[in-house]
Amino acid sequence: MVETVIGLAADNLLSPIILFFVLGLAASFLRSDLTVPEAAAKALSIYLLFAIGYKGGVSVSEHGIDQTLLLTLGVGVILSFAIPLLAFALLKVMTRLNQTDAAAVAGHYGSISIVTFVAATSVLQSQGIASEGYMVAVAAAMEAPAILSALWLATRGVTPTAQEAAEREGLLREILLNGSIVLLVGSFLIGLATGTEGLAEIESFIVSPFKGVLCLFLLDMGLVAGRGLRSSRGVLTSGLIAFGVLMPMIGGLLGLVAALAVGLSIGGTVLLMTLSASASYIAVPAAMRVALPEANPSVYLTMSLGVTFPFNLTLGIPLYLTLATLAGT
Amino acid sequence: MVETVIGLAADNLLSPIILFFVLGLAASFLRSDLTVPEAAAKALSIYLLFAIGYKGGVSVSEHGIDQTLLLTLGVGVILSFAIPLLAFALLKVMTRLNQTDAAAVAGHYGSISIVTFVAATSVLQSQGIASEGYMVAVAAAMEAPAILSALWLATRGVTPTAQEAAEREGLLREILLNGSIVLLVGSFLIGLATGTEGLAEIESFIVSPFKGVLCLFLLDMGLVAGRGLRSSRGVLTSGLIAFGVLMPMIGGLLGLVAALAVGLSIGGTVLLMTLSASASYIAVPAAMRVALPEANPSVYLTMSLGVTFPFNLTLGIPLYLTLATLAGT
Amino acid sequence: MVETVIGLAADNLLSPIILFFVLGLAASFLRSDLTVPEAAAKALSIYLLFAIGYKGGVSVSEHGIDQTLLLTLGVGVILSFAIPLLAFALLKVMTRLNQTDAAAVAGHYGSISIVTFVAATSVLQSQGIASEGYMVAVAAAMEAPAILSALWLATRGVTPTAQEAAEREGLLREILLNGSIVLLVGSFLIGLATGTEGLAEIESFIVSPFKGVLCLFLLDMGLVAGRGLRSSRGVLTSGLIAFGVLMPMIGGLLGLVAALAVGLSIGGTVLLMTLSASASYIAVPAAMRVALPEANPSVYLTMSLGVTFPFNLTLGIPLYLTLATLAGT
Amino acid sequence: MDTNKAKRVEIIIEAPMEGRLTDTLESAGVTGFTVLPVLGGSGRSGRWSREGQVSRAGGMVAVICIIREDRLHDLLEAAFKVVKRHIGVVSVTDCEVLRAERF
Amino acid sequence: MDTNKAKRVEIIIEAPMEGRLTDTLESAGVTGFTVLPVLGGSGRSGRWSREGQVSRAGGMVAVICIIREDRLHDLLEAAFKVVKRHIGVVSVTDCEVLRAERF
Amino acid sequence: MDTNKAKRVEIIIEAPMEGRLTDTLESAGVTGFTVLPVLGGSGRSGRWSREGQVSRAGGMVAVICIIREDRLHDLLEAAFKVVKRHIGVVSVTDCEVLRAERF
Ligand SMILES: Nc1ncnc2c1ncn2[C@@H]1O[C@H](COP(=O)(O)O)[C@@H](O)[C@H]1O
Ligand SMILES: Nc1ncnc2c1ncn2[C@@H]1O[C@H](COP(=O)(O)O)[C@@H](O)[C@H]1O
Ligand SMILES: Nc1ncnc2c1ncn2[C@@H]1O[C@H](COP(=O)(O)O)[C@@H](O)[C@H]1O
Ligand code: NA
Ligand code: NA
Ligand code: NA
Repeated sequence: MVETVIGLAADNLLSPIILFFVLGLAASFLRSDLTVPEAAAKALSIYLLFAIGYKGGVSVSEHGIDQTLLLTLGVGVILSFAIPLLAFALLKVMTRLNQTDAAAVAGHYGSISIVTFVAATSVLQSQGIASEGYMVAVAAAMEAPAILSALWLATRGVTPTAQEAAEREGLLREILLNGSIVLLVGSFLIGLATGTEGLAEIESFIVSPFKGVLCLFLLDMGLVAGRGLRSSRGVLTSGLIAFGVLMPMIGGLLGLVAALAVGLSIGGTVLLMTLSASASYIAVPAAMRVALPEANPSVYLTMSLGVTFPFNLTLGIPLYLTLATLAGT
Repeated sequence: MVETVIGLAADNLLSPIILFFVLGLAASFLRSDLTVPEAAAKALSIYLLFAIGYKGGVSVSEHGIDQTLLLTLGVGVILSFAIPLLAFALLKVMTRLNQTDAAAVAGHYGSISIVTFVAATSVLQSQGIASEGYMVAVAAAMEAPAILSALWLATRGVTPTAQEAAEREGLLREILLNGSIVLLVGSFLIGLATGTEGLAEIESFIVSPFKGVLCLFLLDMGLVAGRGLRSSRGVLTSGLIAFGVLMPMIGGLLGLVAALAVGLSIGGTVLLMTLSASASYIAVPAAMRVALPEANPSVYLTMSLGVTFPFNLTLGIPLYLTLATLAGT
Repeated sequence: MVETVIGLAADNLLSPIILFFVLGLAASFLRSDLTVPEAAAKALSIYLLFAIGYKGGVSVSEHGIDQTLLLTLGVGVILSFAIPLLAFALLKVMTRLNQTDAAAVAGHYGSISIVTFVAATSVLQSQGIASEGYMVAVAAAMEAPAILSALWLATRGVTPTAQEAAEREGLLREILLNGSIVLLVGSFLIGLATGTEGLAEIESFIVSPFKGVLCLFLLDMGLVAGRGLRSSRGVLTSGLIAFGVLMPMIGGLLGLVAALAVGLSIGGTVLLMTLSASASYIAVPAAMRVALPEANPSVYLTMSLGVTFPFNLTLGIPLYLTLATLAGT
Repeated sequence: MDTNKAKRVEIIIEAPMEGRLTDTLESAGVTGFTVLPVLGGSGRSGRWSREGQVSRAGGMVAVICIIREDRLHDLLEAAFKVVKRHIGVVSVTDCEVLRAERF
Repeated sequence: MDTNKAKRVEIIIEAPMEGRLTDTLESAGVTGFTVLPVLGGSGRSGRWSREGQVSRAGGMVAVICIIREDRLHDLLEAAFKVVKRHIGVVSVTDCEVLRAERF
Repeated sequence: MDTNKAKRVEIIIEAPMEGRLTDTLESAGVTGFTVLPVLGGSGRSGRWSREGQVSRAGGMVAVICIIREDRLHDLLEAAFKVVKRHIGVVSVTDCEVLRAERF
């Protein structure tokens, strides 16, 4: 098994996607002035959400709604709620973060990273492994619950002031309707409604150039992650780094168990493992700034984008693929 | 005939293009924070103008310059001048807008919406109906004259102050040379000059991904239209809404008569009807802010983008297609 | 030979690429408000560097590392160091620029313009002429040395103040690690590592739409060049214009000699000539603002973007191609 | 030119709080404000930049608000409620405005 | 550091009027100004935002102009002519500048 | 609301010099600043605009820095060193700040 992982990881490490992430990291470590404008980075992420959501919907429209769809959604929501509790306990053991910071970090690990999901999809694709199209919907469903767990963890035993209560008000709506969830779910539904016929019309926009756009997006993520790592060097203790590598593996295993219980295909299992293993860096950080402003953003952003994201991208996904294959046969 | 319209409209309503517009509308009604950065929206519109202009030019270079070209241009200019007068009269009857507001709104309906035009083109294409390539040039020619009609309507019987006169000075140049006209006409001429050979070189940029880009652009238009509708709820009286649905049908009929007189193909007739029926929301609003600052922008923007654009997109275009087919056979 | 140049130039002048540059120029001379947002222009340039670098790397991975690679890199660096000295001498004879301005302008001509390089590549491609893939690396190697020559030229015989010395400090690192060099070299190395297999994955992003993107980028360059020419009319003396046309031809000849000495293919010769002939307008201007703030930016930007770039684009490249073909046979 | 005394309040605040701040300002009776984008900055929480960012979390905006002197207190009270627990800088400058009737 | 008294004028104006304003300022003898982008805002004509906009119509810009006190009157006169019929806010603040010879 | 006197320094400087300026400010003990984008402007070196630009060379940024009065001198000294040979405008305004302990 170790050889399989290593073989897969080596393959993976030489894919353009990973190498462009490394280029971004390297450029920011070397303090190059290479940057992607904010508007361009946002446009790239809109493209990715649009394409991945739409393709997922089309795939469901093709294969029919699997009986496990609702089950997997439910399981995803439970994982998103539960993982932060585990992560919080682990953080309390492995690091010296205070309650608020630990809760905020924990919330990120319950939620998901859509680019990690996309990267896993593209590994599956190049291995010719099929997966359930509705995993995109599962990804969307797993974004938000973790935030509620994080808030609960942070405020247990504390009565919020009127001001804090007011600030949290409306937060749930904001979280559930944040741009990336709406775009992902909306595109999924449109894909579902328009099916292969619709896909044929826009295929040469969302299918063929997809990987190339992903390369550019990962270049940008490397730049941002590298800048974050550089400016938060002081923040990363060895305990935090260990957590950032251990936690995705634990999350991945939970995902594996859940996937087996639900009866997902091997591809679907890899994706659920990846979702469970990945940590948010778009929706959750923004929610934390509103709801837990005292939590230190450089801790959670660095953990999520600087430690766990690269781990999943390089070693994690091949590992999850190997485990899913072993478990599936 | 009603069934044909309904059938076409139903088909149309299920196209990805419309559904992404609806997604944008829905997202903004739900107050999601989904947004497209301004720079990305502008880049999308540059792409659309570039592609549609160029393809029009290539099409003319292929089919030769039709004898009706000049005639259609002339008829387009006349429609653009005339429609505002009709619209103004109708507004005076149907709504309580003051002279300035009514003139400003009327100007929008004489001019054209290039995305509505593009949407009509793509409906024609999926129905396999050919159209005259120079209709792009007609679109460009119809952008500006309506603005002059609007100014005349607004200022009849009023001597402009020195300041007002000074501000209008240069306006004509600005209108005729506004970015979207220059890009559309320029790309048209380049397409004309480089022909199919040139098209072959850039086809995979401007032809194949076109529809996908259009989806993103319509997502953005839905977001902007929804935001406009939300913040201008108070503005939309039932008279205005009725006008916003009636006027494009009247404009469409005028376009039909003009197209029959000139002898356009069925495709060309649909496009001239669409141009006459559509209302500007890029060039004319900017001109109105300079020339008629007293006119209320939330009235004309909401009418154009929030009422007439969705009407044309969903029901209008199928209706014009049915009428043109009936008239053409 | 004259006929060949004229024939090639005529062909070239009718390519969409050139015509979109002309459209941009025309639009800004007519004072149209057509603009490309800054973020979109930067995104286009990221795309071009990414694509051109990657394709160069893949080409080297295919054809093996030519024995002339190191030699050509060395020769490129020498040209970049040497051309400014020649340019400076010529400027002193042909114009009345003071030492600082002359040094700054000279530095631009030693460095390279990547879009001119890309345009030459695409001319080669449409003529079916192959070239060495590593010319991209040579382009990167030639960006920076000229800046050092320019600084030396500007400050000969002057002891820099402590402040000036402090400002130059770090400049070398900044120049060598400026965004465009890092992206170009990084993409080249990734292309080298991932080879044709990697290319197959992202081909429909970086190969097929390339020319279309280039058209948009040249539209933007036309707009910026035109704006520059308009606002610096006073700056352009006839001596400067003559220099801006003569210098690229001299640089091109130096490139020809170097290419023959090294033994490049005809395609490679054209590219080395183009690199030597072209003048920087991204990296060098930024370095000059830091290191030689007294130099007048409207002089060097107008020369580089307003005179030499259009010359190379329209007449220069066909001329270099003709010369290289004559010399190569 | 007739000008009148007023106050220019500049609030630099985290982007995810922009909506809450402007809602609060409006309910405190502030009738006008303008929001400027911010590229980057530095403070006790370190340096940051918008370049390449997708999340709103890492960014800030500057909200500028010109008001009559007698309404300053309410505005600051309202702004303070939002800014208190958050990263943000509030500064007030004396200014003169044209067309004072608008404020 | 030697500083000199000057005025900082900030004009928030609709984007389609930017060219007319800056032309007028230049013909009133203003030798320097800087234009900042504006993301959104709120006023009597309601809330607005640049996000997703293609038309210039819906946006505004902020023009900042630092000038010597004795030239303020001319500037305001010129600015007022342009702003008068249009949406826009003009505010003036006292400031000190380095390198006063430039203004 | 308790406010305290402070100074608002606004430095409009060429984009390629931004890093050097902010490094210099930080080594002069300035603990916070905010960088705003600039769209365009005009001065003795003519009009310019960021639209369509790829190079940083042609652009500027505005660096805003709010500091306690007693630290103004050091800041200006530091800023002047960087701005001196370069295009750039430095202005200082009196202001009042909330939460003065942060400055
Ligand atoms: N003294 C200051 N002057 C201007 N902006 C500041 C200042 N202090 C903080 N900021 C801005 O507020 C952000 C957060 O500040 P802080 O909470 O100190 O990290 C910084 O990144 C700056 O953008
Ligand atoms: N008091 C104010 N302070 C700052 N900006 C304002 C103020 N009033 C209006 N504005 C700006 O000017 C625009 C138009 O204002 P109005 O004409 O009142 O709708 C608003 O959307 C704001 O961007
Ligand atoms: N008086 C001023 N007020 C505001 N900004 C100015 C002023 N003078 C110069 N600037 C800005 O500084 C840039 C360079 O000025 P200059 O060195 O005079 O060409 C201009 O393009 C403006 O963006
Ligand atoms: Na997770
Ligand atoms: Na119309
Ligand atoms: Na050169």
